[in-house]
Amino acid sequence: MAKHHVTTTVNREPVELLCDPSATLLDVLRDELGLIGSKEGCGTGDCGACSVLMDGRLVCACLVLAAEATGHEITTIEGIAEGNTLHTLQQQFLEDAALQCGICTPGFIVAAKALLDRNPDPTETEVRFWLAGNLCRCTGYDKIIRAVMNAAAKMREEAVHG
Amino acid sequence: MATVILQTEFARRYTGGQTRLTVAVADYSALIETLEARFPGFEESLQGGMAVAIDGEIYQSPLLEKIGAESEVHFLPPIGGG
Amino acid sequence: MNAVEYAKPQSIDDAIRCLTNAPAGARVLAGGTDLLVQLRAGVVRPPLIVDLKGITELRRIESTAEGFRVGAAVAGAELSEHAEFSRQWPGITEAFNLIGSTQIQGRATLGGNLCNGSPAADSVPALIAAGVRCIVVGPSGSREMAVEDVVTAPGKTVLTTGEFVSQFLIPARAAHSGDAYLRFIPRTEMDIAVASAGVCLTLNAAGVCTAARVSLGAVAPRALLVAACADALIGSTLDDAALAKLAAAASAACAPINDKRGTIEFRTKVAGVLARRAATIAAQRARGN
Amino acid sequence: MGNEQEALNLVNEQVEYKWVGTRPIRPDGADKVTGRATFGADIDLPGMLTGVVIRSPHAHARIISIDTSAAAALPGVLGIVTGADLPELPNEVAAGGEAPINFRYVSENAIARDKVLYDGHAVAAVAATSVEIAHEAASLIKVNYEVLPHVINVLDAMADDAPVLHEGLITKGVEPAPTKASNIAGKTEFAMGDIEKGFAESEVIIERSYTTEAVHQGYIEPHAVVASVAADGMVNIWCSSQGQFMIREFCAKLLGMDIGRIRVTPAEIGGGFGGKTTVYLEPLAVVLAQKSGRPVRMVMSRGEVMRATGPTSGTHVHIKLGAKRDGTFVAGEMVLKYQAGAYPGSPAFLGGMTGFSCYELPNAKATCWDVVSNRPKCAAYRAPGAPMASFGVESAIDELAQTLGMDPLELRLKNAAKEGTATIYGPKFLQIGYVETLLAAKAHPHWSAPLGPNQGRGIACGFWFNIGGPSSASVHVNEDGSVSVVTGNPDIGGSRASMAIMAAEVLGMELSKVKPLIGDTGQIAYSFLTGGSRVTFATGMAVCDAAKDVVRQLRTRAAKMWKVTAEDVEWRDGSAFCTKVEEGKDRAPLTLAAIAHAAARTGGPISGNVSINAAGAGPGFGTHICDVEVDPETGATRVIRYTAIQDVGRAIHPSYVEGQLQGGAVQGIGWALNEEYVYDANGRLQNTGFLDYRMPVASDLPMIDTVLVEVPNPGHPYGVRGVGEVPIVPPLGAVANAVSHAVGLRLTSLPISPPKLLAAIDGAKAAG
Repeated sequence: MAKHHVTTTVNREPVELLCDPSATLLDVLRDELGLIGSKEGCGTGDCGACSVLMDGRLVCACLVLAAEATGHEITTIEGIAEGNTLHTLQQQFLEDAALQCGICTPGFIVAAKALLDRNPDPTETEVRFWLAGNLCRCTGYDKIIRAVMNAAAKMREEAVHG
Repeated sequence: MATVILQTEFARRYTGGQTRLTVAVADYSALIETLEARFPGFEESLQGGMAVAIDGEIYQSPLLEKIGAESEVHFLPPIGGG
Repeated sequence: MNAVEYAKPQSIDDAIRCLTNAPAGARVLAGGTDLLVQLRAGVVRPPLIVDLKGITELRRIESTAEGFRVGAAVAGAELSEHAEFSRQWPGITEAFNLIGSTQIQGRATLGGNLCNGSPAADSVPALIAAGVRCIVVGPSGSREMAVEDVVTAPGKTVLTTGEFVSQFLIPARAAHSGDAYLRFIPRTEMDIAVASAGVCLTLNAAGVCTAARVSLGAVAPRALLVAACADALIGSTLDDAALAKLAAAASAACAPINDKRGTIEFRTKVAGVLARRAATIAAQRARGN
Repeated sequence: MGNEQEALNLVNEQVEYKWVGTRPIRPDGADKVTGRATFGADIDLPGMLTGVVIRSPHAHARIISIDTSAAAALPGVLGIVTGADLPELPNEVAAGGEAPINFRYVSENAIARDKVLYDGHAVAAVAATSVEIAHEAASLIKVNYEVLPHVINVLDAMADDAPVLHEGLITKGVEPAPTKASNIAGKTEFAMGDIEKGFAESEVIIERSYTTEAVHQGYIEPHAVVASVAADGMVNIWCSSQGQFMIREFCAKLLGMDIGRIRVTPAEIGGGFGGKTTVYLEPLAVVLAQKSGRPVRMVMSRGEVMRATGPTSGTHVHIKLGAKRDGTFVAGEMVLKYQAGAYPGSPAFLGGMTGFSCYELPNAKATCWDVVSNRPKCAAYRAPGAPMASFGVESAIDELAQTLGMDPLELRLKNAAKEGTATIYGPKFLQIGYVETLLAAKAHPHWSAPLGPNQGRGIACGFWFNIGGPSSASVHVNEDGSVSVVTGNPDIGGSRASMAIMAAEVLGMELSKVKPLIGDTGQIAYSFLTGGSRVTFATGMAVCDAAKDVVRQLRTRAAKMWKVTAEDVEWRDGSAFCTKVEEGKDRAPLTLAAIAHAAARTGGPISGNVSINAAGAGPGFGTHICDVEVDPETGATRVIRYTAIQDVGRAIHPSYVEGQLQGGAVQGIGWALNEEYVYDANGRLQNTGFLDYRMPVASDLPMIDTVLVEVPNPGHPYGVRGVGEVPIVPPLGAVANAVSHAVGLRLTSLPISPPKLLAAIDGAKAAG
């Protein structure tokens, strides 16, 4: 079948590829680009495990056609850390034991980053509703919510004291 | 003499209804030999993989576990989990 | 397996041309939150997918003399972020904020939520209550129609081949008016509405309701505009008696189904409860305006 | 975790440890927060094909024929498998994995032979060079079915005129044995004392029936496998499961292969909760790899997971509880009818064994029915069978407390099981910490906090045995003195951290120099699967033993270096100290690194390798307190406060222990309020996705407070008890009791979904 030509930016790197016009962004990230950090838990936008940022806006990669990525900036979990330095959210998830099996973790971290980029000082309720599209079956969410709140506090500190 | 206590349903099928048996044995394998001698077919009834509890401690695959003079022995289904 | 093609026209005319020349079954792509699910499930295999997000008019929110002109491919989140719009139309804004998760709100569009034809679409009762009209463009030119006239049955609309909704015309909110939208779902998020109600009303200086529109979702094959509900409010000060009458009228208008999301009895009763609660919120807002 | 949380924890045995009880960052953490961790679906091999499964659209049908010719002819299709490709296994129960297993059922559940028994039952699978081609091929496979009448619900399935799933199924455990086949696979009874006498002596009797719906484990990672066959026929499998050795054994059984010809490498596992303790795709992927000569990857869609894996039983539970006016329990009876799904094997008997076990009950009886119906074969789910029976018992106790005008916590305390209490399944409890959990609940601020309008508070308790079993561990001292700890259990919730902590504690060394690794089936000796809350207990015990052996070797090596005997060497804080003082001999302490450097000269590599069959798993008990608020006009229930208290023995890494309590509680809350399998009139599953199979989302919940009660288990070097299963037992009762108090009605049917609750509220109003 006729492949579609996609020119986009993924984690600040220029990417050019051919894909089936009906392929999703998630298919392409995982199968063509080897970015396996975005997980497929449902394929219908109900679990958030494939959360990525598209021009800074939080989306489910399973609900975006790869063809739509042309001209846009995509950020995946692989693009959250600065080289080998973990993002404050990533570090806080580790310190607060906010993961058990870890399959939902990349989606939660990408989604939480999108929140903190907009709202550096969210309430617990705001965090819970923002993350309602990310399912976790292991933790009961408690430690995840705490990790996001704690990371937000640390990031506010860093912002003040540089 | 150690006491072996069986569930009624189990006893009905394998010991002619006796739910309390007393045996003088040193370990599990001796217990099974004794019971097999008294109730032929008893050993086979455990082939499903029954576990044993000796003085409250559960053993899923017993063989030489010690049985004391005052011990209480129960047979129970094997326990799994999630 | 028949191939799928993807096109991203840059103008309304190009889009109409794409759709008119395409083999049967071509689909319009706006937010894609429904289309991609259907694609994956193999429910649809369109020969052509026409992405409308390349068309400027469909991506814009304009303030006009009459109110707002909102492109059909504007995402719910983009609408919510428009300060002046959400100040005037909190009910419509709330409705869009309820469509799925944060992830979905960043993609799901006004046009898509309407034209997908779901009786449970959250934004539709809010738009109907607010008296929103939309512009439909197509090979035979463009026409304007009320939002309540677009959907005919689950998954069915009045749109013909090559037609699509390009923009929504949202009036400026009248003085002393307010709107509100409420829906019921089993969880606090991520569910499809089991019943919903959108209310927009106007009060006079005496606090008497002079105009009202009440719309119900998920309780019939399509979102309903219920005149009897408006009648229950108009002329009243939204006292308990009027609100009870409203609830009864709302329940009476329901023609729901039993399914995995709710029973007929449940939907019928809850629609009344939601209409009453939404009217109370709308009234508070009207008093504040 | 907040200190206000830890302040509430109760530690019964004050022993100072260097690492045990601390909260270090998990060793595998960085990979998991950066997306680098490799889960089942992430494995990619050169030339890999994609396999997809063709599933039955019918609840019950005979397979007349399967025509694969058109699919086989499609370019890019390199392999097709049907039931005929697997050996037909004897219909017998064999000792396997966890409990005795009938592998014929496992085989037919993985791919149907003559009949399909549920919507989603696999009938064939195809491997092709692309996903698109595989799906097109699947659509070309023509299966000719003779649709048969079906039965979904447990009581219907037990009826005389019910359609029979298995022509040869004769009920086990009833005397005399029935002559005609039915859907009732078996009956198991447990009894103690004399219930007739007990009920005669009772002054108050509560008797009711309760129902629960089938619920899915709900792990976020769908099943995924990659299989590859070497030129010599050696099979390699990579998959996410709760046990690489289980996958190896089950595949060998189902494919008639030698276990030694299969090697299974565990991927990271994205949740299991018991649902990944059997095989589904694995044997099919192996056959497709054998036929195509290429590696094959198979990944389930969420719909496939819901239709064809898990769930746990929907149940009908009848409880009769008799007590004296002072609240003393006298007699209890339960009749449990559990859905097994399409093949026998429900956990009904485990419900019978656990239901009453929190209490001192002199006269008790449990009758447990295992019933098949046209649903997916049920799989283990966290404390299998216990939550449903517990829901009935804990509801009945709550109602008894109301009837007697007693505090529900005091009533439980009055009848609480303690050391020496006899269980319905026979043995008496050894040291347990149940009473301590009740006392902790009583002392917790939550228990006495005021409630607002439309709010209610519920309390419920739960028990699980916990198990030990076979485990292996290798502790290798590396050349530079760092240590590798290899075990055979997939890390499903942070167990790498616990293994490293225990090894470092025994060796007295820096935790950062201990690297825990999970071996494939060729790298470590047999270990029973990750389940039954056994890993930190049993595999942890193997790790401790292996580390102790390493310490023994280190002392011997140091002795050689000092030319003294091992008895002259003491091991402290990761170094050897010589206790023999001799004039002119400098015997400064030798560090682990120094001994490791010299290993070649003192006898070669230093390594402890231990395989055990761990006994002495201490039972676990939990007490949960739940507050809800109900909207009386819509029947919506919100959990507004929740506290989970549990006897955890000793928490090796308290954060992950708290996580087990919190996760289990929330799965139980979902079970109680919204989760359920919904079938239509044709027996087709209606809610195959997360949109309508409603697991709790973050905004549904409050923080889940925990109290860790540490009553050390004498059967483990550090006092560990399993903690994973218990937390899902109390929530069903705790939530139902809370809702019952909020609305003043006894809710006996789960889930307490809004339509159901509103109907109950309005029904009660109508009745006046």
